Amino acid sequence: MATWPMISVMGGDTSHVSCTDEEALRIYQDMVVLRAFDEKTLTLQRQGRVGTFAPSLGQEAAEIASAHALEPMDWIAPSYRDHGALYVHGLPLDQVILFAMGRSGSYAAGVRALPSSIPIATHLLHAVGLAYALRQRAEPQVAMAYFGDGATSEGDFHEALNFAGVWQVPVIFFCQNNGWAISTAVSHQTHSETLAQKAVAYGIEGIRVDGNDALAVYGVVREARERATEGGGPTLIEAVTYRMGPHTTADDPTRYRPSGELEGHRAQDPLIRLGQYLAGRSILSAEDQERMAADSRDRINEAVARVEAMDPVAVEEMFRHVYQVMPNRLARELRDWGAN
Amino acid sequence: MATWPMISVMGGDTSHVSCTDEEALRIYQDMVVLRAFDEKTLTLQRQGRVGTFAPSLGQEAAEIASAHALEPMDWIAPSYRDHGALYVHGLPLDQVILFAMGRSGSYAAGVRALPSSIPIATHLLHAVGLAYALRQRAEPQVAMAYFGDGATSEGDFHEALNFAGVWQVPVIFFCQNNGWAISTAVSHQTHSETLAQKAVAYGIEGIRVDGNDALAVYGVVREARERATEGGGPTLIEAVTYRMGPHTTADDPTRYRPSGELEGHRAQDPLIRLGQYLAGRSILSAEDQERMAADSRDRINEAVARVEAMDPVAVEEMFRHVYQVMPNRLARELRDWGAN
Amino acid sequence: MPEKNMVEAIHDTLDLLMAQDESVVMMGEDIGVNGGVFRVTDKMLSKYGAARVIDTPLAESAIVGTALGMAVGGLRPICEIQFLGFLYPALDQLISHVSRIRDRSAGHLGAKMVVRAPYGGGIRAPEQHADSAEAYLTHIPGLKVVVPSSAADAKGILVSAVEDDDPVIILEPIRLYRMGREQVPEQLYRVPLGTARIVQEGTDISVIAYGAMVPVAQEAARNLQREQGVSVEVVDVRSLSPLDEETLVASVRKTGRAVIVHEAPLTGGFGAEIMATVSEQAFWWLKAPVQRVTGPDVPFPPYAWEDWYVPSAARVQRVVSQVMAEE
Amino acid sequence: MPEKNMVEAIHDTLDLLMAQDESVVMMGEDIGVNGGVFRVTDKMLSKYGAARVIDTPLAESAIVGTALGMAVGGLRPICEIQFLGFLYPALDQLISHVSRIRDRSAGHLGAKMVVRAPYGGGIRAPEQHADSAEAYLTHIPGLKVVVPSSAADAKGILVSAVEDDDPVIILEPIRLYRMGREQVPEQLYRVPLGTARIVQEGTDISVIAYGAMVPVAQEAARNLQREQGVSVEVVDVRSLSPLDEETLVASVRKTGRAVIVHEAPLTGGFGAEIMATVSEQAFWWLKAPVQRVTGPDVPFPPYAWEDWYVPSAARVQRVVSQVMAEE
Ligand SMILES: Cc1ncc(C[n+]2csc(CCOP(=O)(O)OP(=O)(O)O)c2C)c(N)n1
Ligand SMILES: Cc1ncc(C[n+]2csc(CCOP(=O)(O)OP(=O)(O)O)c2C)c(N)n1
Ligand SMILES: [Mg+2]
Ligand SMILES: [Mg+2]
Repeated sequence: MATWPMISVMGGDTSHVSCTDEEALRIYQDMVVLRAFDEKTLTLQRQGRVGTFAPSLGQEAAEIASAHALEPMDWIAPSYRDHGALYVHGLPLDQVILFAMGRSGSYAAGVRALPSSIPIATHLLHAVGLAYALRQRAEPQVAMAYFGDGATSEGDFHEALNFAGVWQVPVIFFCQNNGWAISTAVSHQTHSETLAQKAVAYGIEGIRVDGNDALAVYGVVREARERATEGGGPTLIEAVTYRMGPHTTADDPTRYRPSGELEGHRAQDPLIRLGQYLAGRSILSAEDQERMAADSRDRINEAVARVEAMDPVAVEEMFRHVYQVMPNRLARELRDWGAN
Repeated sequence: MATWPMISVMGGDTSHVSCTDEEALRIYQDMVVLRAFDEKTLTLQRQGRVGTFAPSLGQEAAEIASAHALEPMDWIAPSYRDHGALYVHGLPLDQVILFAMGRSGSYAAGVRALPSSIPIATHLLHAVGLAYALRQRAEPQVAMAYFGDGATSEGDFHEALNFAGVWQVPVIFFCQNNGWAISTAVSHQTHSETLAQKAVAYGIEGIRVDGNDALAVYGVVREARERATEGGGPTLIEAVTYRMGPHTTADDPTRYRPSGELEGHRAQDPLIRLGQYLAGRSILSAEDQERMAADSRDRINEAVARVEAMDPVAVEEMFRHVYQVMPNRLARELRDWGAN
Repeated sequence: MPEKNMVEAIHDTLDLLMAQDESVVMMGEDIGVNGGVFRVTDKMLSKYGAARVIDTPLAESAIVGTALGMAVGGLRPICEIQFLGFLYPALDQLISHVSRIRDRSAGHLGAKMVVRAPYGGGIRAPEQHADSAEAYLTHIPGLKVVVPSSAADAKGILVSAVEDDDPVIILEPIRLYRMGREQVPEQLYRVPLGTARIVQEGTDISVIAYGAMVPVAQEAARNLQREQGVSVEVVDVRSLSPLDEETLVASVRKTGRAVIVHEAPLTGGFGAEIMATVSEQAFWWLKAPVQRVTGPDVPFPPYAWEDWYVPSAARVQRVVSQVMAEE
Repeated sequence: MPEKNMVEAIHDTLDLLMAQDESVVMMGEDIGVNGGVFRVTDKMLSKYGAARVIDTPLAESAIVGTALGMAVGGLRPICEIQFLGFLYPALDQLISHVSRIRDRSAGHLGAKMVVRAPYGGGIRAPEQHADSAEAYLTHIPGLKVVVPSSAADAKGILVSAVEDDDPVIILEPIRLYRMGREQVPEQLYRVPLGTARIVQEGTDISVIAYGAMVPVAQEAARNLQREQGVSVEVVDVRSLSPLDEETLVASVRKTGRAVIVHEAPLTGGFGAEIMATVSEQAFWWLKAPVQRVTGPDVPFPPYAWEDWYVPSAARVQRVVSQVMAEE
């Protein structure tokens, strides 16, 4: 049986689609924004200013570089943890904060992204359907689904990859293997050695990539995208990364994370790695890094201020969008609620 | 990537667990019964004496030899087409006829078999759970699920194989790839070249066998059984066979089967192949064959006569077994129905 | 006007919809070369090609889930679930996504898709081929649930469903598929979703039914009129969600009595909602308690018991007589 | 007698059941080393080992489906579904198999298994973590559905459920998990499935509720008594299926008025069944139409709207007052 080698690029492999220095810098910048955003939101949560929230700490390369490899008219189907990708794809940070405040879906007009999916793996099917529609309407784009290692156990994962294989539609399954599904280690999730090899079951391409190597992630997603748009069919990408924070703000990883594991991963912090790489190429100075971090914090604080200054929610909004045209009974319920 | 060679034994491969001549003869005999049973039941259906029915025509080797490889205390989880395996495992033919008459489940006390499952692939999970219970209770047996090529597309197939892999329980997934899921060819069911390779996704053993070679089927199931009882974990077996009849009596295969396809498979008729093999070993004469066929027909006719002489169903039976103890409301409904 | 049975009416309507709008696609198990197990999509594959008449792999969650993606991507998928009893793996997609995507996206995205599924007893099919699962569906806000009881309605409902901006599931009563022919206009027309139909007017009691129970109610009504002089108003609910409360309540206010008929088990069946609605809104007009005639609280049985299970005209008559006798 | 909250009561009961019967096993996502996201199974893994406290892969259909196999094989599985809103992928197993295996095997096999799932609003959780899905479950013949509203009942119901020969799903109201402590006897005791509980007697009107709506009904009852002198009988349904019709109907016959409270959306909710049942059986005693106070017909909203969505004591009071005013 073939093995699934882990692709990494920062180490010097030049056989993959490469990322220009400008692109790499933009990726770095967005990774800084995501890190700052997650840190801010964790603070807000502790202060009771937002609700349960799933940070991407440690997964910034996978999250951000993958989204940079897409084109604006591509569709993405994100999970609850993918605000980084949504942000790169065009979703304003304000919207992400509103989502964390339980005020709104993670959606914005004009951005080709589905609302974040909370039920695990269900949205992979949507990406396959979107890809079918793209091909049927002769739009030369792809659809990409974001999900975790745990999601590979759900039936919908299987059905999505199988349909995609049969249909040969332009879809990319981007799996962030961050080692954990809440408290379940990936070794308890499946008996297969890698997640990438699951592609064999569907006769599609399976790729394993160092998910903390932003350039490698960028490269393999670009390649999958090219293959897809040229009719080469779907790709399953396993981006091997690590969740350095809690599953969500409601989670306490000290209950289950073996001691020392987190520390062992610190050296792989994707932000540090890309920063060093760019510094090595003399296109990122220490001052640049500080400025970017400060700028990010400012932008995020402004977004928080904007959102916190908004009017409180109105009860009517709970009823308005369930149907395109509100049925009589629901309209009566709304009248009754308003009277409450 | 590894390829999945098709194991066959009748051709002379001696590397697999072999079947004694006596066992082979018993397998042949039961294959004759199954063929006769299906032919009889198809006639009964045309006469309106039984309802919709799924014959195993062409799949007798896979169906019968696999069941012969099991032990009586093993569990089987069959689909609607597996009356052959049920029969070998101990289910009286009367019961199968009652099932086809819409009078009863395909179950008999003391036989370690679940009732035939109609919703595709759902019962694979039950086999995994049974295998878990066997191990937990230190019973040195296996559970085996029967299903078709189409079933591999359902989410429950995936979840069952994944749980089995993680748990390393003694379960065998016996897939009869008969080329078709009603009108859908297996090439439209999945983009993978074989079904056996789907085992890679779960890190479990995957075996591809000539499903029309009774000895090969027997051998690989015995081997999987040994592996399982010795703690070697689950096996997915793809038995490549061919459905020579209609999907069910409600189906018209001429609507979708390419012309000539059926004829091409006649030479592979598993009954003829095993008959010739046994004749070649001089343990089955032409008269034996005729006598077996005649005996089978007699036994089946007797079973039909017994069943048709039974009392008609009583309404009370529709209510009796929904709960162990009938709740008040249901008891009231039964009284009302009785009064009707 | 041509006479058609329900299968023909649905087939021809699908054909019209496919012909007039390129974005309409159909998908399901065995709908292509086989034309569907009930032949509703007969010859569509050769007419519209495999890209628009999609024979899917065997996976219901995927059928419904990918259809949602297609709908968001600008197509108008019409899914066929081979039998309603095999919809269950797709309930998650319906509950979690199809019905919620509009709300979740603050109205920006919609699931402009249709699911069709044959359902109910009547053809002595194997186990799990005759389930009535409507009550799982009518409790999903955002999803519309409709049930035609005639060939003509089947056409008008299908057209409305495909044109609707929200997801619609159409339950097609297997027993009525080929039960007889009736006049079905050639051109496209619409039965507005959310409207019930007074099948026959009456003054003494309202019998409220849908799907295959409508002809049963009609038969009971004929017998009751002839044998006991009871004037029955037969109401075809037709749109379970949204429910046409106004028509139902007006009927019961007029007659003062009601019996509800469906095939699904009693407890938690959609009859409970109808009963709750009319019991509340027609309370002061009611002369006797509303009653339900339904399947018993058991799984749909193997077919030897089918005739016991499915409500018959005789059962409806018996319960109507009881209700008429109460004072 | 020790004072416990509901989480503690369930935890300690599971511990007793695991200790006394080797065949009891527990399975679910994150129930092992993490002790479950609500800590209901805290420390069970180290006490009983990984073979009996099974941290499963992430797949609900598999959790319920393999549990059925285990049950047939002689174990007594207790499944935890992390949140009821994630049960949907397992509905097929519940509808098609768990509830039917006894019937399908003519009584030879049974699904002696329990499914537990936290449900409902109240903790400002993300989307789909607060669904009330009971109405999908109460329409499944063969499946029992119970909802505790106190720590003591949670214990007695769990014991009965694990000992029952039929499958039982226990919906555990998240909002009540840690809402306060009450006396819970140490030894094993049983609350018989199929029995409702009169929480407080009253003479003017019956308020029928379950789960987290029971304390809401109690609060409304207190306020109504104090502010308007209305004597409310509060009934905790507790066992949705089988339903204790006798207790419910007797209460409504006594008071002549009823309001039903649940969190799930109105249409097709279990309140419809309760309303249908009492409207039929207490018809001649009713002084006013029965009313329902429920969530609106919308998906459970993001938490900013949660307090609007979930019925409050104020809403119950308003509707009770309206019903009291009708004549
Ligand atoms: C169908 C379903 N079951 C359970 C949950 C609860 N849950 C939320 S996140 C999670 C773990 C997901 O792990 P993984 O797929 O690895 O993604 P990650 O959170 O690590 O990014 C679980 C069990 C859910 N959201 N949906
Ligand atoms: C969940 C589900 N969906 C659809 C069906 C209808 N159906 C019955 S058999 C069948 C094809 C099954 O094909 P396969 O798995 O290859 O088994 P075979 O019939 O060839 O033995 C279908 C679609 C079903 N029984 N269950
Ligand atoms: Mg993960
Ligand atoms: Mg097949």
